[in-house]
Amino acid sequence: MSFSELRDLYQDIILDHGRKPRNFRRLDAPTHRARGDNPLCGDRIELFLDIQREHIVDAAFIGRGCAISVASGSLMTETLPGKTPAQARALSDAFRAFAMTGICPACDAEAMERLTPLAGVHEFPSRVKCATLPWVALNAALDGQGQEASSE
Amino acid sequence: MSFSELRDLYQDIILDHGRKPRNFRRLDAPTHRARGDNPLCGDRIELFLDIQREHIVDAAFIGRGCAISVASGSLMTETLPGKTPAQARALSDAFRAFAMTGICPACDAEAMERLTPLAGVHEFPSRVKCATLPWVALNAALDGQGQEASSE
Amino acid sequence: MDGAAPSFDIARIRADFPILASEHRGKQLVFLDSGASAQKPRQVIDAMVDCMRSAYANVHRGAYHLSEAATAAFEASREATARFLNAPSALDIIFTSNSTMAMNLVAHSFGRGVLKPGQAVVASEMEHHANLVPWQMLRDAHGTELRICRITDAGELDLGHLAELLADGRVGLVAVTHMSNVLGTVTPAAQIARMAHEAGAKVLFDGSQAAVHRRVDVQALDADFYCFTGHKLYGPTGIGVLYARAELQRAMPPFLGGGDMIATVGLHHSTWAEPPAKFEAGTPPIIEAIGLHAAINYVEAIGMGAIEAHERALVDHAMATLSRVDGLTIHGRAQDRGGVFAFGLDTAHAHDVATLLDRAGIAVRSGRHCAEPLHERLGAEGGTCRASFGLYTTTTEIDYLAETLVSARKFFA
Amino acid sequence: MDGAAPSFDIARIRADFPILASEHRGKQLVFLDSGASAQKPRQVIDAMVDCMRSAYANVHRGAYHLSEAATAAFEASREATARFLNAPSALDIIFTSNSTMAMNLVAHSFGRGVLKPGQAVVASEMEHHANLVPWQMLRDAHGTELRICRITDAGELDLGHLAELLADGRVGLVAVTHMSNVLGTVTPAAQIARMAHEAGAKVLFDGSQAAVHRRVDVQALDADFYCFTGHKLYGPTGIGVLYARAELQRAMPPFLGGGDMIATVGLHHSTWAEPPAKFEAGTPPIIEAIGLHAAINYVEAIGMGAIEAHERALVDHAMATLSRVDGLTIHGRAQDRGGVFAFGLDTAHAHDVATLLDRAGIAVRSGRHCAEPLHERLGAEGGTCRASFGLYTTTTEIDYLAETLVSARKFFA
Ligand SMILES: Cc1ncc(COP(=O)(O)O)c(C=O)c1O
Ligand SMILES: Cc1ncc(COP(=O)(O)O)c(C=O)c1O
Repeated sequence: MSFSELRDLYQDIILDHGRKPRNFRRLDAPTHRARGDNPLCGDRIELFLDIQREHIVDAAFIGRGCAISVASGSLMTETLPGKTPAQARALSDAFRAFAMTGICPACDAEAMERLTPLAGVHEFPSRVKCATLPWVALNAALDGQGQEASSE
Repeated sequence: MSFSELRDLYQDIILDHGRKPRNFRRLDAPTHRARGDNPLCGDRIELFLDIQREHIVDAAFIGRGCAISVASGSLMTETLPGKTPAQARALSDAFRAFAMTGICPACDAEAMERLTPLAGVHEFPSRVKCATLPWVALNAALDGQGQEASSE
Repeated sequence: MDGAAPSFDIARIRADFPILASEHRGKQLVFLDSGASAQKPRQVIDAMVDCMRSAYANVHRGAYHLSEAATAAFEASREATARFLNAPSALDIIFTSNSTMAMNLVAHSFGRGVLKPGQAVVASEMEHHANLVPWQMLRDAHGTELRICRITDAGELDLGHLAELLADGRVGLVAVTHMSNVLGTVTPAAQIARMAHEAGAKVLFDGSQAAVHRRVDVQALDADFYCFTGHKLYGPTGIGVLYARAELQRAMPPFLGGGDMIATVGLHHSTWAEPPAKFEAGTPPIIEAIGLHAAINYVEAIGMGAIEAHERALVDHAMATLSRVDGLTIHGRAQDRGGVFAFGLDTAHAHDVATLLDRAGIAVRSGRHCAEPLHERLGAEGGTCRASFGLYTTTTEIDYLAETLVSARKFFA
Repeated sequence: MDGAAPSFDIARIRADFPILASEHRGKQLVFLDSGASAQKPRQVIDAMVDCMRSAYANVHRGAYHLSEAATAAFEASREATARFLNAPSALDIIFTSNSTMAMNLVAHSFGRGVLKPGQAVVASEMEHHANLVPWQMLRDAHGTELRICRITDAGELDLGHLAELLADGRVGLVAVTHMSNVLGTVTPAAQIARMAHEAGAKVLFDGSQAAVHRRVDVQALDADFYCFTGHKLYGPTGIGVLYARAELQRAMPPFLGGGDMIATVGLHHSTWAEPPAKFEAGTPPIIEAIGLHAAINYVEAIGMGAIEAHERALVDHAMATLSRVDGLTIHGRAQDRGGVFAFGLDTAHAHDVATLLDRAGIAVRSGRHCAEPLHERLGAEGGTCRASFGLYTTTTEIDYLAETLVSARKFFA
């Protein structure tokens, strides 16, 4: 069995980020943080942001989850540094639309490039939540309420 | 429309007892009494017995109900005088079987004669409860708990 | 509003309902008990069959294709229901097992969870038991008061009395029917909501009957809660609908505990899912939601406006025709009324009349129609007969009912 | 006991289930999620269709032929359900909307109505949320205590711990599963009932899984309450069953208020119908009861003994076959177990495995299967995959599952 049809979803870059997520660590002194929970499948991430002078200077996460949610967290934390909170929030909204539809007219080109490997997820309705979980946590962290977020 | 098929259920004797029930009155000093209620249709009867030296000497009822339940109360109160409580109870059990099946091997001949007009009710499942309501009240009265009985 | 009669082809509609072609007791079936439960068109039956034959799986929890597709179909039914009621969002729609359950949910989650002991609930004299008994039980368990709004002799809600009941500002909920299942009365829901809201109360409408006969717009009515039941809307049994305003859902604690209504579960403590999932514990009525969706599509395709127009014509016809039957009393003379007629014959008990009608092939209900206090109010403790219409009912059937009542009256005279 | 295998013609059985012939994602469907909800045989579908096409009416309240016939069919389903569980009488059977509702009914009517604050309820570490959350809610509302019985590492109920929990005599109810929906463990119900009764407690068994796989005899088990759910027994959604011992039903106040559960209703006070009507408010799941009856007839015709034997063979085969898959952990090694296998792969998350299996046409569930505390206990907080068998499952399907798991492991390695 080759599962070649699954290569849309599990591109090599996803498998790689899923196995070896970047920025998979705690921040010592995050300015913002939030948890994201997908109660039905048990996925859980904790996101840390360091925001200095209106820009995200560092982003990292820990947690457990499937290849999709871990890769999504990895790619997201790679994309965030340098962005303002408002830009991050816009990207988050755009990404969620992207995950559901596979297209993202509103995404800026650079972010797009990093995130395209996740385009395939829209064909797997039950997996969309996996991909969006880190982004839901991002919004919660930016809201600054530090509370638990759920992608259910 | 002639409703001739309904003559099984509404024999002339039933219509007659339904319109002009016998023993349709209160007893002044009943030794036993009970109410019977069919909550879904609103039928309600109150039954009075006068039992002296182990024999029913008088039986009467009041209430409201359809032709079947009123006729059944009328015929029942005609049948009871002279019977012991045990005989009345046996008749009641027999009648209930009769109402459900249309046959009554256990009924004594004299009672049978008076009650046969109610034989047709077994073909009308939702009307069986109408016919048995007075008999349910009879059992309750004989139980002497004076409480409300329900044929639901 | 949709246009009326032109699209309303009664012969074509009747052909959609297989049971209407059947005979009972050797007579063509004349089904006048749609108010108790309506018959099902083949579109509903087919949708349920298709689901079971080729698209069935449990919802919400599967990562495989069938379950994803079933979940999408289930949630599409929620969307369709929201559109049907013009609810702001599908998230305002809670699926229950019937209307009764919907009102019990409100009585528990809103009643015990939000209302304070000492606050009052107003119901009316013409409520179905489902909109009365839960408030009695709430009173006994929680210490709320139960106030009963009178009806007029015409069978309309006594709005003057309602104003009195609301005057002290202690009423937390007005729970009244949108259409009586006995008198046919359609209540002035928007006005009732306005009165309730001005007095600081929330309002629940029991739309079990109304939603079948009229276009319902929960936003135009400004309803806080609105419920109806699938089986009366030509859909399956086993499913009901509660519309509940989003902010109320958030304020309400859950009612039933179990799967799907939780966010996290520990051995000793759990947290709840977001509404409406919070109120839907366990495997929901999946096949039934598919059937309900088909039923909504069915009535929407005909058009609620056309259905209402057809029914108005039936009501006028019935009022005229039945009024000519000697010895017949029709209960309820509300200005605004739907296709439900409770009546009594002078010479016969309701049960006996129903049995005679049954022999003529006519299905009507007799009894107190789960509205015992209303029957007391009407002086009809012994019950009434009730003929209730569906979108497949014809004036010919009503004529036949009237004729048969004339014969029945003679039979028992 | 019925005889086993001879009557069990798997090809004929599979032919009864239309959906099993279908393809999904271009592959033949291998449906291994029957534990979540089972597929429906044509006998069930046909019975529901027949009801809707030619025999439908509301029950219990009509004096006309259709309603009488529908009532008789509905009550016949109750009789069949009683026989299926070997309940002493049909009056011991309460129809609900699912198992979850059955347990919530007990939590409300028996929990709040009969148990005293300070008494305790015992559940176990391996309960489905439906048999855990209601007791947490009861505790918070009513002041009962919730005690949790441990399970052993093999996934069996720790009866020694149960004895400890019962020792102080304050336990009013032991509510445990008859078969775990994750571990497959079948619990020693008769023994649990004996222990509970000796300590003065009543016992409820969640038979949602067990009743599908084994012959259940509530009298032999000496159960006080027993529940199951229609959709897992090859029947429709929207219906569940609660067996409740007659004297308990009499002692319990009603839960939901509305039509059919009353004896008399006044504006301010009502009295209740006799059980089981007392616990069935509103229009019941009529079409679903007809479907459930057909489902019971279906499994009875095959024979619960034959079904159990078939499943034992599947379980042995699966245990042997799956044990040979490198890197696979099977959770639960109970002596007595049914056809439910939760597992994990070392190289991949359960969700990813489920997605891969789906692409191979295999439907399994991934997640925590409404048993979050159990997954903590197993050290599988991130969820497991679960393959669960029905009477139509074949050893070939299990072999294909094992092969595909080998490929999946490589895919993610
Ligand atoms: C053991 C167990 N209990 C309870 C339930 C709940 O059943 P339902 O969702 O039909 O109420 C299930 C199934 O989900 C189960 O497997
Ligand atoms: C006005 C009204 N309310 C509530 C109900 C209860 O509906 P259900 O039995 O489907 O819960 C009915 C129908 O019986 C009704 O007519």
